[in-house]
Amino acid sequence: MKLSSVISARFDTPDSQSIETYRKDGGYETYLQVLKGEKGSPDDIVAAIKASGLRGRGGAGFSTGMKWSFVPKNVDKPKYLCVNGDESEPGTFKDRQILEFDPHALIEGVGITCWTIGAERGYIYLRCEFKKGIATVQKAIDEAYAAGLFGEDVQGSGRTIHVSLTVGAGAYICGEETSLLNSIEGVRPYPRNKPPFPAVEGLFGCPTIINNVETITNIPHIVKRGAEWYAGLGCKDDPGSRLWCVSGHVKRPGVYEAETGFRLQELIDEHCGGMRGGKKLKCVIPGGSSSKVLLPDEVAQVTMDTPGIRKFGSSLGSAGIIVLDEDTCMVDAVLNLMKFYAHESCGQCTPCREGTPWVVQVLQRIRDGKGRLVDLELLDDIAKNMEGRTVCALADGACWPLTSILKKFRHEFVAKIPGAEKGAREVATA
Amino acid sequence: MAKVVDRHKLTWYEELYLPAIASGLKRTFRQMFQPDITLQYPEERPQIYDDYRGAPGLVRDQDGREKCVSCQLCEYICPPKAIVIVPGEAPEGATYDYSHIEKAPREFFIDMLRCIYCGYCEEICPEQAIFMTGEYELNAGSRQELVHDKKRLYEIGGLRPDPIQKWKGKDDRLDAGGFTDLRKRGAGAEEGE
Amino acid sequence: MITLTIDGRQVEVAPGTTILEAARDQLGIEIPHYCYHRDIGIDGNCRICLVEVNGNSAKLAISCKQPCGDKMDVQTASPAVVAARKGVMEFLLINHPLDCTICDQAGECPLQEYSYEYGSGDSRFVERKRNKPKHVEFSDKVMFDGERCILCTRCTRFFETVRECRPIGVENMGGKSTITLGPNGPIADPYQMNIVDICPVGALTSRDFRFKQRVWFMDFADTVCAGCARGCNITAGAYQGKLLRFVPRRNPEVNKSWMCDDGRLSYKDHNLGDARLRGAKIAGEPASIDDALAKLAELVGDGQGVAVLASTKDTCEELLALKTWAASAGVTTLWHGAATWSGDDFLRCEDATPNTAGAKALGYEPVPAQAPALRGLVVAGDVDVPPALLAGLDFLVLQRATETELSAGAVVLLPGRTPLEKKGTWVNVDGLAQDVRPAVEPGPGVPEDWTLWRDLLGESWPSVKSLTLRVRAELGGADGRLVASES
Amino acid sequence: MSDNLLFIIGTNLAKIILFTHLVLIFAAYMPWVERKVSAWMQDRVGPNRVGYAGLLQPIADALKFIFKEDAIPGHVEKVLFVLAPAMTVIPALLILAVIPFAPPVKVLGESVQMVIADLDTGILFVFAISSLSVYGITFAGWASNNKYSLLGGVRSSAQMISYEVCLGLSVVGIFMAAQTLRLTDIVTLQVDGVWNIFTQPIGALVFIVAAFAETNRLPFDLPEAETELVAGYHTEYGSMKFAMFFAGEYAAMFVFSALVAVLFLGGWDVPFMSNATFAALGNWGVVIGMLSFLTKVCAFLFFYVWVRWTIPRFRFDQLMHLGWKVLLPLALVNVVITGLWNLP
Repeated sequence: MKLSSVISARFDTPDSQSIETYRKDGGYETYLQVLKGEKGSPDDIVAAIKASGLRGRGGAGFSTGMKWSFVPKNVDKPKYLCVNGDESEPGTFKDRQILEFDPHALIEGVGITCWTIGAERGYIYLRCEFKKGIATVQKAIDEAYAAGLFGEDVQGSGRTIHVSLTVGAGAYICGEETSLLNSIEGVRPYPRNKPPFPAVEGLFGCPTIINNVETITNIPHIVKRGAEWYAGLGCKDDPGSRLWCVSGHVKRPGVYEAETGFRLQELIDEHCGGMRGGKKLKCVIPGGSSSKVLLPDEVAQVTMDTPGIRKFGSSLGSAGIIVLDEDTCMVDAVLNLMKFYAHESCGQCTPCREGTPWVVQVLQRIRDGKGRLVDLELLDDIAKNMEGRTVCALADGACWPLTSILKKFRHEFVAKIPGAEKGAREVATA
Repeated sequence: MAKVVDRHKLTWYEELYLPAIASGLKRTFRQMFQPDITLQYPEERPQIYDDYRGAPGLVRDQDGREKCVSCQLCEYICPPKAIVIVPGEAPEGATYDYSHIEKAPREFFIDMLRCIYCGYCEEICPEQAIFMTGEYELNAGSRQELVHDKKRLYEIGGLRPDPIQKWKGKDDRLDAGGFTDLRKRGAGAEEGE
Repeated sequence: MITLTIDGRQVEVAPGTTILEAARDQLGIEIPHYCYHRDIGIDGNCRICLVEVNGNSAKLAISCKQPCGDKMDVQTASPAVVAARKGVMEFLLINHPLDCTICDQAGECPLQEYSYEYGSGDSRFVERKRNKPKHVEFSDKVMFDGERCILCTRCTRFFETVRECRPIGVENMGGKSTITLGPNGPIADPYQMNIVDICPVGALTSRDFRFKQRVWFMDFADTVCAGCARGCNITAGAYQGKLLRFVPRRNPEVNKSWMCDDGRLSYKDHNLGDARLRGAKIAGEPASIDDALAKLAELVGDGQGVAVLASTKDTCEELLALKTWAASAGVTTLWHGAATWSGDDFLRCEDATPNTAGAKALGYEPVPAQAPALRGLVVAGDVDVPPALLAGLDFLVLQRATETELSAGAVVLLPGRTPLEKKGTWVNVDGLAQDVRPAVEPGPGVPEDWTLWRDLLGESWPSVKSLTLRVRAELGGADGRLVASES
Repeated sequence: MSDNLLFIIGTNLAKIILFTHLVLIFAAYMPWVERKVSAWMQDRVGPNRVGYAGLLQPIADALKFIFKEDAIPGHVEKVLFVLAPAMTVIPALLILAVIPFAPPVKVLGESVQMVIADLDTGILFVFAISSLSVYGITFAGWASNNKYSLLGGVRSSAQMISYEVCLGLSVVGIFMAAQTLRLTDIVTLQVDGVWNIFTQPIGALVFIVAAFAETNRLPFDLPEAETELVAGYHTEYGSMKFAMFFAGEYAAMFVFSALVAVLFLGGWDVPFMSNATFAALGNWGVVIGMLSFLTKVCAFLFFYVWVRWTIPRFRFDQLMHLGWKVLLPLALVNVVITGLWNLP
């Protein structure tokens, strides 16, 4: 496999964050063309984005062009764009690179998107832990304003486009699009019930588009080079070039950009230098912590694109590839994950608020050697009662790794349960 | 379905009834010479079993805490309406361990002239605070004396160690509710059961 | 209009109606719910109102928020729905302290009710329950217990949507979430005790009613608050003849589901205890009511120079009986009393008596500033007598529930009932005639007020109902609205 | 027979005092006996607190009755209420007058019958007086002005009237055989002959059953039936008035036991002794006869108690059925058979 460089093309450029180097590299040209209408009407751009096959990079993988087309026309309410930079999925750290190394690419994307969907203001929502990113983006925004790229009647286009930075307090739930809206509005960031979808009734009750940082960063490239070029990258059904975050027990963890459709095994072996310490691979969580786990034989076969990974029941998510080696205790691993979800549950819906801590309590008991065999069924049952019963997908995201690990590594759980091995073997052979 | 049992048709001999009466007389006469089985009460005392249903009493646990929280379920279930409870706030100075209990009976009356010793109060009590004791000698000079008040009920009930103590030791773990404990990972702060 | 089927029965609803409302209002199917309350809007966090829409048992919809769609097929009790409710019930109960024994909500607690229906007999939760702040004083009226709280946020939403303030809010995340006081200290809102009523569990309790009595021992009567002219509908709870609490009763035309704290705590004014006047008195000496009435008739004589001053806490029936007697006795001056307190723009009215509109409609007038000289004054009901009226009186007749300092000067004292012991009609500030029903009985020596005037008249009305019919006829409006002209 | 008035008055007074006290002592001790026997039959001990084996219990009871407040409820018919207890005791004691206790005694060379009034029509006197006792009970029930009492009284009158007939008819056979109504003569005939119980078994059976009914004893205690009527006709009674009902009942039991002894068990007869033997033994014969008579009475009194714990109470319809449809025909049959048997 080959690494690509679309988004990450300027990461190595010295002083890549400044507007001078960005414009030197051809930045903001597309934006200015769009403002002048040289790239066609908003509908044309939406059609182009649709045609490019760009999928949201935040985790759900919904078609970006499709999402944009949901914004109702002919409403007199203002419209908004929110850029979700609350990168909080465990194992995901791609947006940070963009924010820190190429903020102007993001800002240009915000400008183009705002123009396309008719929004007056684009909010870039970052978590407070991104200290460096916040500073970089703020500086870039200031530079863009100084260059006259935003404001009222931008470049004589007759359109008002603002971009502003909003910093959250760093809650995982704020990465959920509707609670992000609540967070921007200044109320407690509980996810909202859908419908109505944000595209119809979002920020301050107005039509709002929420996209991931990486998605928006892709927009200038697509508009500049055309939908066909982008659709030709990578896999046919899920085209494009993505940032892949590899973490865990590999020799060289980090962010890799590659076109979709490569084989996961190759990424691990060729580019990440294989397993750390020559250990054997135990499993991979392929798309941030909220996706289902893949076993080594699955890793060997899977191709990294939405249809390819769906064959193995998992998802690409936010492209956070967590690689675990043979020494990992899966009980500890899943407990660690569940503690995260229990801690980050917002507490709005009953099943998630009560279910996630319960799972943690049961897992802790199993880890401490005080588990019972019925606890495994209990965990499954709790997961079943949580899944699909809540406002947002946090509970679902907690259930998927739990149930998949519980299913695929059941023997490790059984081994922790005193006196249960014999009984379990009998069950297994029966 | 009801089962019909035909009445036994009496023979003429049976219909005389006299033989039956004679045999009855024989039975009762024989009985006169059986040994007496009477307990000579004031001198001899009956054996009181654990599940004997004598006068109900309120109990304290091993810490001397009154277990009754005046939920008034016994008052509700009591068939002859012998129980009257005046609920109220737990008294000041309740120990920290038990601060979850906010309620205690301000007064607790059982009218022993009404009590039918059915034991429902003991059965329904969710706190195991009221027990039917072995106390069976109740006499008094006035009706009022047989309306047992809280003081008397605790005298009757006395102390009964509580193996469960469900209210105890909750507050000292205010911050150790399992999942909250990310900082002290693996320190065994949570005991599970 | 939208047509849909709920549990196989077809209903037609207006667009925008939620499934829960359609099921409840059109079919009488009660879908369990905690966070939904019809007067504070929808939130959708408790997740127990899940229903199956169009056979989608994987992703159930929350009926409190999901609007009805055309040709929708809703199942409110399918196996998936019941399983989901059981799951939610289990989640709600695992960390609930289950201290129904000391919880004032027991007996009127939806958590108890639904756990009876959907709860499991035993618990799969062997862990230690979570601790949260307990006995937190939200104010001098409301106590909070975090462990019992199911975080339905009805209380916070009540303040946000109904009172437009935020004295309390949710603190912390996930399982540690709890309701907490805002930075401005204890709740000061004069309608705060409504959160006690809407709290579906015992997390918020009234410090006034706390631990007083179990609700299942109490007697309840649906009546009307006597605190002001709004006439908030209430359910009065009494135990052994003593009032213990007022709780608002929903009436969308008058008070929705709310009432003010002062009105709610006004039950104490009606527990008279030993202060009550039983039987009649003539010149301070106990006398039979018949003798007292005879004495009254003798005093009034031909009615010249005699005035009647009636309380506007009296029911229309009492006022009508009094008026009829006054007319037959030649008394033509009919006044009504007045009492005020501070009103507000929500429910409280300036007028602190419940039946001023009714008294006006029946021809009673306010006491004029320049009152004519009087020979005698008959005061009916609990009313402040202006001192100017007392000067130069030959006789004073008082009819009221308690003795006051005025009683010493009264020739005839007649017993009276408190508003919570009356049966009749009050007309509220908006002209709505409302039924008043007795919540407690006054005991011996206190007949119904209207019977005094009936006996003076020599009429044979058997019950207050005969008067009610006449009152309704006089006020007009079959629907109970007052149509009488505004003076 | 002496013509000495003083002698007649003296001997009669002595007999009256002797027999009345005898009966009253029996009536007083009968409850103790009944309680003791009841206790034995139920494997209990019975009264054992007052005196040795509770022998002073009757005295304690009597003291209690005497010292209790004599309450008369406000709602009763006062005159009849007060009269009723006396009306049950007096007939029972009056019947004593014609019962022979022993063979004639020799006093100061005169032969004196051991009977207060040796009437020609003794048995008729018995029936006449015993019928009166029902008035006491009926009046008590009526005067108490209480539905239980009234029911008790009504039941009692119905029961008494029904069984009075059988009682009367059952002894007709004896008169027919003996051809006399005088009780002393009936005894004398049995002393020399056979006890009537052997010659008149059917009559004896009917008489005994009727005797139970007449004394309101189980299984015929319907007038007072505790389980149904609280205490029937004496529900409202207390203290000495109740004691009089009590005494009346036991006195009646004594009297009927005595009648059974006299009519069917040979009175003072001792087996294998004839009138001549008694006469030969002189006044020792009187003592032996009297003891024999009292033994029979005691045996029958025991039988009363014995039956009480053996046969449960009849239902009222069963009572009537037994009286009218069983005992009355039996008594009539007995009369016919006796008549045929004694055809000259």
